[in-house]
Amino acid sequence: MGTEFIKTICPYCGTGCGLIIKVKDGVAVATYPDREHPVSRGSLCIKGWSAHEFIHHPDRLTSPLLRKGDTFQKIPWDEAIPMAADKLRETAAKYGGDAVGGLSSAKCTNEENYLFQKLMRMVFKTNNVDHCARLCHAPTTVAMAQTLGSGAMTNSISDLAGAECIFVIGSNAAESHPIIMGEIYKAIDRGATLIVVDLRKTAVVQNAKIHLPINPGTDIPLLCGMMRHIIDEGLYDEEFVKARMEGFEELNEFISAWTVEKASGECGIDPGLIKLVAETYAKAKESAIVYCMGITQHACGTANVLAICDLAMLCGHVGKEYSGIYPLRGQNNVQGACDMGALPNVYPGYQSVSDPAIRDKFQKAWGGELSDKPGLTVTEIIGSAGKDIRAAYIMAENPALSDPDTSHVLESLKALDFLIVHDIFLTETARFANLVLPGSCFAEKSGTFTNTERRFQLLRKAVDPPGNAKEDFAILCLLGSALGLDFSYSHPGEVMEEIASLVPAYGGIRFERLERGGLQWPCPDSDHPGTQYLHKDRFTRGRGLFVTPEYTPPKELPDADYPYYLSTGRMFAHYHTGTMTRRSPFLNREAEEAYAEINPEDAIHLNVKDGEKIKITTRRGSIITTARITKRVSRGCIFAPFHFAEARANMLTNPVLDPLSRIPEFKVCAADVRKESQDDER
Amino acid sequence: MANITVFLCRCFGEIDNAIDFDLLRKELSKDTSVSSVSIVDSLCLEADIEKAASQIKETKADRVLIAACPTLSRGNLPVDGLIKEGIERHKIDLVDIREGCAWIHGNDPEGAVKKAKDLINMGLAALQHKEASKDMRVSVHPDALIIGAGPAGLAAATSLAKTGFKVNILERASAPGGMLRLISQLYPTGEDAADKLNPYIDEVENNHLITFYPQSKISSIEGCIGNFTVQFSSQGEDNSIQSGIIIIATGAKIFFPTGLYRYGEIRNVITQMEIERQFLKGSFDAKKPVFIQCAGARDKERPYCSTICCPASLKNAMRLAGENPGSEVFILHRGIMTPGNVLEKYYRDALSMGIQFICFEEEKPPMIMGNDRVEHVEVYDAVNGITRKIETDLVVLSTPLVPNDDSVRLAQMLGIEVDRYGFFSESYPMHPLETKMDGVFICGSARWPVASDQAILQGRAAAMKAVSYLRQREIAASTLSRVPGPKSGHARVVPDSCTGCGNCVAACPFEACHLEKLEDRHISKVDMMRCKACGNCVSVCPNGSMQIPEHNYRMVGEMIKRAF
Amino acid sequence: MNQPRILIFACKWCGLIGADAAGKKRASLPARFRVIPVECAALVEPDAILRALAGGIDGVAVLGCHSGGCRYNNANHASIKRFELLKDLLDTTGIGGERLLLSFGTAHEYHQFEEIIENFFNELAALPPLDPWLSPFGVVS
Amino acid sequence: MVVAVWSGKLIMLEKTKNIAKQILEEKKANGVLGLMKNQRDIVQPHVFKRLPELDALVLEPKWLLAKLSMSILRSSPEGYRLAVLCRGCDERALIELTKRNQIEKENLLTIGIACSQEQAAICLCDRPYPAKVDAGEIASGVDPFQDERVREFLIGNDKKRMEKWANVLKRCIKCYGCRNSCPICVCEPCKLEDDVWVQRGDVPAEMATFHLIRAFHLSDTCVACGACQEACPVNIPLLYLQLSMRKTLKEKYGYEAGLDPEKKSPILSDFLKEPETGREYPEWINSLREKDGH
Repeated sequence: MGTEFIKTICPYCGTGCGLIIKVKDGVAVATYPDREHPVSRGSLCIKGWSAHEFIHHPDRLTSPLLRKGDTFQKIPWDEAIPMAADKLRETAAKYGGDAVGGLSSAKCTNEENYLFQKLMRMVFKTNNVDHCARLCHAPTTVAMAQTLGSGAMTNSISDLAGAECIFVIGSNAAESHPIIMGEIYKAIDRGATLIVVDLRKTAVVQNAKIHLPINPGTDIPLLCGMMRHIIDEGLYDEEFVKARMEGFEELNEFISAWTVEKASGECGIDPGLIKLVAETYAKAKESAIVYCMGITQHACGTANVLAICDLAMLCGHVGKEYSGIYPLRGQNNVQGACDMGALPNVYPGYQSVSDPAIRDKFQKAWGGELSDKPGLTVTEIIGSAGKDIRAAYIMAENPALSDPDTSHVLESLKALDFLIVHDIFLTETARFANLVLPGSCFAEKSGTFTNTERRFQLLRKAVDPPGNAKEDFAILCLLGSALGLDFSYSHPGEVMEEIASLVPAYGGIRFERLERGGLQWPCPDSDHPGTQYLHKDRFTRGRGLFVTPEYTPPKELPDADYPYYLSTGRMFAHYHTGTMTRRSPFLNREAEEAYAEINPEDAIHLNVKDGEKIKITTRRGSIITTARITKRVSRGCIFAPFHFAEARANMLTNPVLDPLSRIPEFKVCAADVRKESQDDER
Repeated sequence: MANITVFLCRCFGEIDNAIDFDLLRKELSKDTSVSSVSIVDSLCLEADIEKAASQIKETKADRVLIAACPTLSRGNLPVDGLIKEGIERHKIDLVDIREGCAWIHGNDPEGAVKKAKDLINMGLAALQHKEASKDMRVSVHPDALIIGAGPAGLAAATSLAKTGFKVNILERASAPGGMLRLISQLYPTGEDAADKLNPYIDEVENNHLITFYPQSKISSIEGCIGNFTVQFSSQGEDNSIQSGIIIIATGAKIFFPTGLYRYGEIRNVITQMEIERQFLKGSFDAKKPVFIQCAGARDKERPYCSTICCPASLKNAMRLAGENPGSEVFILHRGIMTPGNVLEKYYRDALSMGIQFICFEEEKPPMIMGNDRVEHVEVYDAVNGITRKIETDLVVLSTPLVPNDDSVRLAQMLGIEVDRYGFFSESYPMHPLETKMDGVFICGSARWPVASDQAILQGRAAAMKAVSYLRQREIAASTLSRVPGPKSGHARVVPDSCTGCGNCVAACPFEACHLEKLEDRHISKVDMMRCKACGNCVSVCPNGSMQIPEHNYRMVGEMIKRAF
Repeated sequence: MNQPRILIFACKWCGLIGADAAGKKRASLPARFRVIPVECAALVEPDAILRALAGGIDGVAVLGCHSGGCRYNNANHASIKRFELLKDLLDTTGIGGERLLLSFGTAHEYHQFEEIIENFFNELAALPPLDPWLSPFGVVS
Repeated sequence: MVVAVWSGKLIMLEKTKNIAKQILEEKKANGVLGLMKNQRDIVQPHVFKRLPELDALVLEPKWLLAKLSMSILRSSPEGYRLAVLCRGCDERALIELTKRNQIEKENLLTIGIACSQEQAAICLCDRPYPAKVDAGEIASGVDPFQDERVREFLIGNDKKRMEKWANVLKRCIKCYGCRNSCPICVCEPCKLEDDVWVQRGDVPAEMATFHLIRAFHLSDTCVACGACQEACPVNIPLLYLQLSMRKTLKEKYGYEAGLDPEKKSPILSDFLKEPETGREYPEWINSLREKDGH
């Protein structure tokens, strides 16, 4: 009897829960939670429980596909790899290496990301490599690197359970990071106070002691108002600030303009409540700030994160257990993809490409010339497709659904000379590809993922890729070799050794050490047990830096033509562009079709009943979706999950970018809503 | 989208006095599933029904909802009328807004309209989700099978044969007659048992429609009403017969009270059956007989009254007194049971013959005194409060009838029930002689101790009930209803989702569910001929695999959602 | 004043006749109850009762026939034990087993329908409202 | 003291291994399902088929194998026999599955292991041992109703309890982990997936339906293993929902799930016939009979 149980890591969010896949005769038939896993401890969310469902889906790509007109034709690997190599090389020869763009993937392992960026940087001498972190936590990386010196969650997930006050801002953890939410509940059971800042009355809000439904995009006024009150009342940690911080004077001066009353006027929260929240946060022995896309996906995303860092450092709630700053990473390996340098400005380990000493180190190690010019970001690569970018290699990303202003994205993809998409399904993006390479999903490969608490975890191969599909690692090795690199790795473990040799913070990471529970970086040497929380005695950058968060209101606010405020996000059963979850019957059953949430009063005004079709229009485009009438959203707000290809919420979103991190403003735009049948009558 | 026509019946003002029909109509018209709403004066009138029917045809409505008075007060007139006009039953539904709304909420007009609207809404939901059960038909094998050839069985057999049906009788003994063969005379007439029995035996022997199988033993019974197959052996030979119905007339047996009143220990303590045997041989010599009633009956173990023992004692006491002049006959009893004018007179006759009755209490039973023979009986006279010592030369114990040893086995084979003592039981007081299995009837002492005249009566009655089925060529499952009118439906299993847990099998009060083994699992099957659509299986099914289409969970769920 | 709402599952052969008879008597009852006729009390799924409570209905009554009076071979009494456990569960969670009323009677005892419903209304009015169990931000349909 | 506990555990493990060995040697079963600790220290369920494999057998942590046994037996060829290492709760779950025709009892062998006193205390288990104990010392049962936290949820006035429960249930993230991990839940599809009973696409799951329907469906099958509670990511004390129903069944009908393979659940039978004819109606039944003065 061929029944096996393989322990591995969940392919969905950044929590990185432990799964056990039951494999029967080479087929993944069930998923169970891993009782020994340090994060999930025998629990899973609905997505984790259903992780095996899409693995053997008939839609899986089983052979390389070559575009012939409007259709695809199956070709063998020994044609596909040389063709990919030739086309990319041709482009580089014709237009220069910077005409090639590469999108790496937060869904792929650390080793694959490392190889991908090495390939782009070595073969084409370009830094045009980025991935979807740009669309989620780019501001975090930028802002936290600036203030603390390290763009990652400061503490561990389990620390949350010990916090006395948990301040959740712009995160619907109950749906997006359910297992982390479990830790927050543990804290509540121990008497902690949960404060939630969210427009929607999410499941997190329902369990909160204090709810602050601020006006869209007014996080900075709220946070500044809090800081002002904390400083005024002398509630800040003076000793901490003196001993470990710099830039307090500048901050104090900046903050002095933000009286609580002014803040209240901006964010629409009662001044008394702002004061109460400020006091609760500051006075608690250990306070944690949890934030997510509600903070980052704004045109002022970086400033938002800066404000959060300032608040935490002001009160000394960093660098100790049970407190800290918790950016919840959205993808299973978005932390890892950033760590591995799949970013246009840094090499693995956040080592700047423009630093000559560092570049020299990598040139020596990799044996070739490297570019010192920071590359283009995701949105820029897509934006300049057909212009500066002539060919692109997209590995396991789906910008056609995930990037803002989708109609523009689609045109850009069409404009490319040659597009290689490497994925497990024929995604909306892959449909535009010239060459499609069939990759492997999480259960079909080995490697490491790094979860949101910086934990390197071992991914174990449970089943073989379907048909002629190959492990992503193997594809990258083949392509790398075809492009003239020495990619003769026999196992991802060898890649990890190379990484460890180049990045001091990962120096002690080895596959053998990850078998039980993984390791949290920094882990500089082979005896180091990993780091539970950062910035213990000193910040990564030395002293912590207060940076003033400049407030800019959302770029597009409701007006007479577009009277509604539209926000996008996730729902509990689906994940991102739905390529996996919508092919999992159990998950898809929960929400089979696209929908948008509308307040009952708005629904009466629009004469829409639950389940009826509505049309949402913004300056970028319009979608038809199903109305779900709920008090979860307040009047004048529309919430649309972005998982659904048939009603792409990102057709509507505003591509305006944050100047520092280049993240688009997904969370706020102005929209108009109509009942669909009305349009028909016109 | 459904296309439903709604009729609101005014009942000549009885309903729309309390409920604002215009408002109601306006509200209902908003519902996209409703194609038209009509207000009629009274759907009791044939003219209105005809008008309604033609309107339904005109609007091509596929479903009809009638909001009027409750079904029972109207005698289903409109529904029957519409069915006659060619509209299917399950496409019509009724909502009661008279008794259930207009008449009880007269002082709350707003609430009444709201309630009427909600009730109609629920009705609409029901109509949209209701499905129709399948029906099945079984062709009827026209032979009857009777188990037991006592008076009840013989009466049933001859009655059936007289109506022209072929009858098979299975009898455990070698000859027909049952317990009647062991008895000399019958109370209260005093006629010879043989005289009563012989015409029946003649009939069995001579009527070519009746086949008698002596020394029979049943090994299995399968099938359902209309077509039972019975495997049995008769005189050592295996055999199998088919029949449309089965009548159980297996009778009962006499309880032998070993150990009680020193029965079996000393001579001259005998039972009624032994005295009957003596009478069959001739006369009986006893000068001072004492009868003791309720020996082994109406006690903790058998708390029932066997009904035949008191009259039997009276009969034998009077016979002894008559045959032995000068004798002193005592009957010790715990209350003489002689209901009805005939038996009460019988008791008074005994009194006038000088038979003495002494009432004793259960706690203080009579004592049998004597060494190897009974010499006297000591009894506490509960009426006079004294202990009496009665000289005697014979003690006769009146013992009850008890069920046959194999009645439980037979009941299991047939899927019918026995009561707590082991007698076959009827399923419902309103259906005498019928068991919970259609086509299986019980009569005579198999059902409950009765005298031969009663047994014969029941045998004939059972035969007549059986005839009503046997004369049909086919039986439709839907007609096998226990309620007025046809069945409400049949339970239906969704085989793909059934887990085979067996809850329905355990819960079904009619043994209609059974498990069937598939390759890797079990699933439940419903026997439509047995199912009565009570819905017990639906309630215990863990995942809704068992449904009654006419009352499925979608319909109920939707009705609940729309209730307020 | 708490205005409870009641859902009644009435067996067609007894409970429903009682309800009809109350109407014939022109009893005056609050309009906040709805009747769903069922063939037998056994057909009432416990889940349906929970469904009703989840939808904001304050109490559910199940009316069936007397012992021995069931048209379906005592199927009505099969429901007793199920509801006994359901009451336990409702009690455990503080919803209150009182919200479930089970009553067996015959068609002739219609005079009691009124009394039962009125008492049930009063009993429910005294219970704390179910609000904490109804999701305040759920989908409104 | 610690040494004593350890050696006790070692003896128990050795004993278990010997039994498993014997079963394999004598070919009483085709495989033994238990927990295996591999060279990398990872524990996972495993079907032991060869003797050398048994070295890696371990007994901890508590890991219910009942449902796994069922799926293994189902997909095995005719005549395949499986021996299962089971604790008390696991054995009871296996019995319940057998009663519900999910496992054929001829194909199943159990090796019963008694739980430690500590484990019993963690699980609030009133019967921390299987009916057939092959290894381990029998620990005494824990009365869950004496536990502080249980009392918080089960005792006190209705209003407080209602809020208390609502407060934990509204945390539900609808992972279905309680159902998935339950050793008895085998229905496919499950009622919780049907939007007639539970609204789809929203969290928290509808409290009065999702949780109470789930709890009620297990009223007579729950073996109080606590797997639902252990799998719950948001710490809902799901086991407590079952306690009073289990108590009622035990006290009024003498029934405990998973004890007697032959005994059918009382809720399937007519009230008038169980436990004995003529039982009085429960007081709470508002029966018209008693009021009949007319």
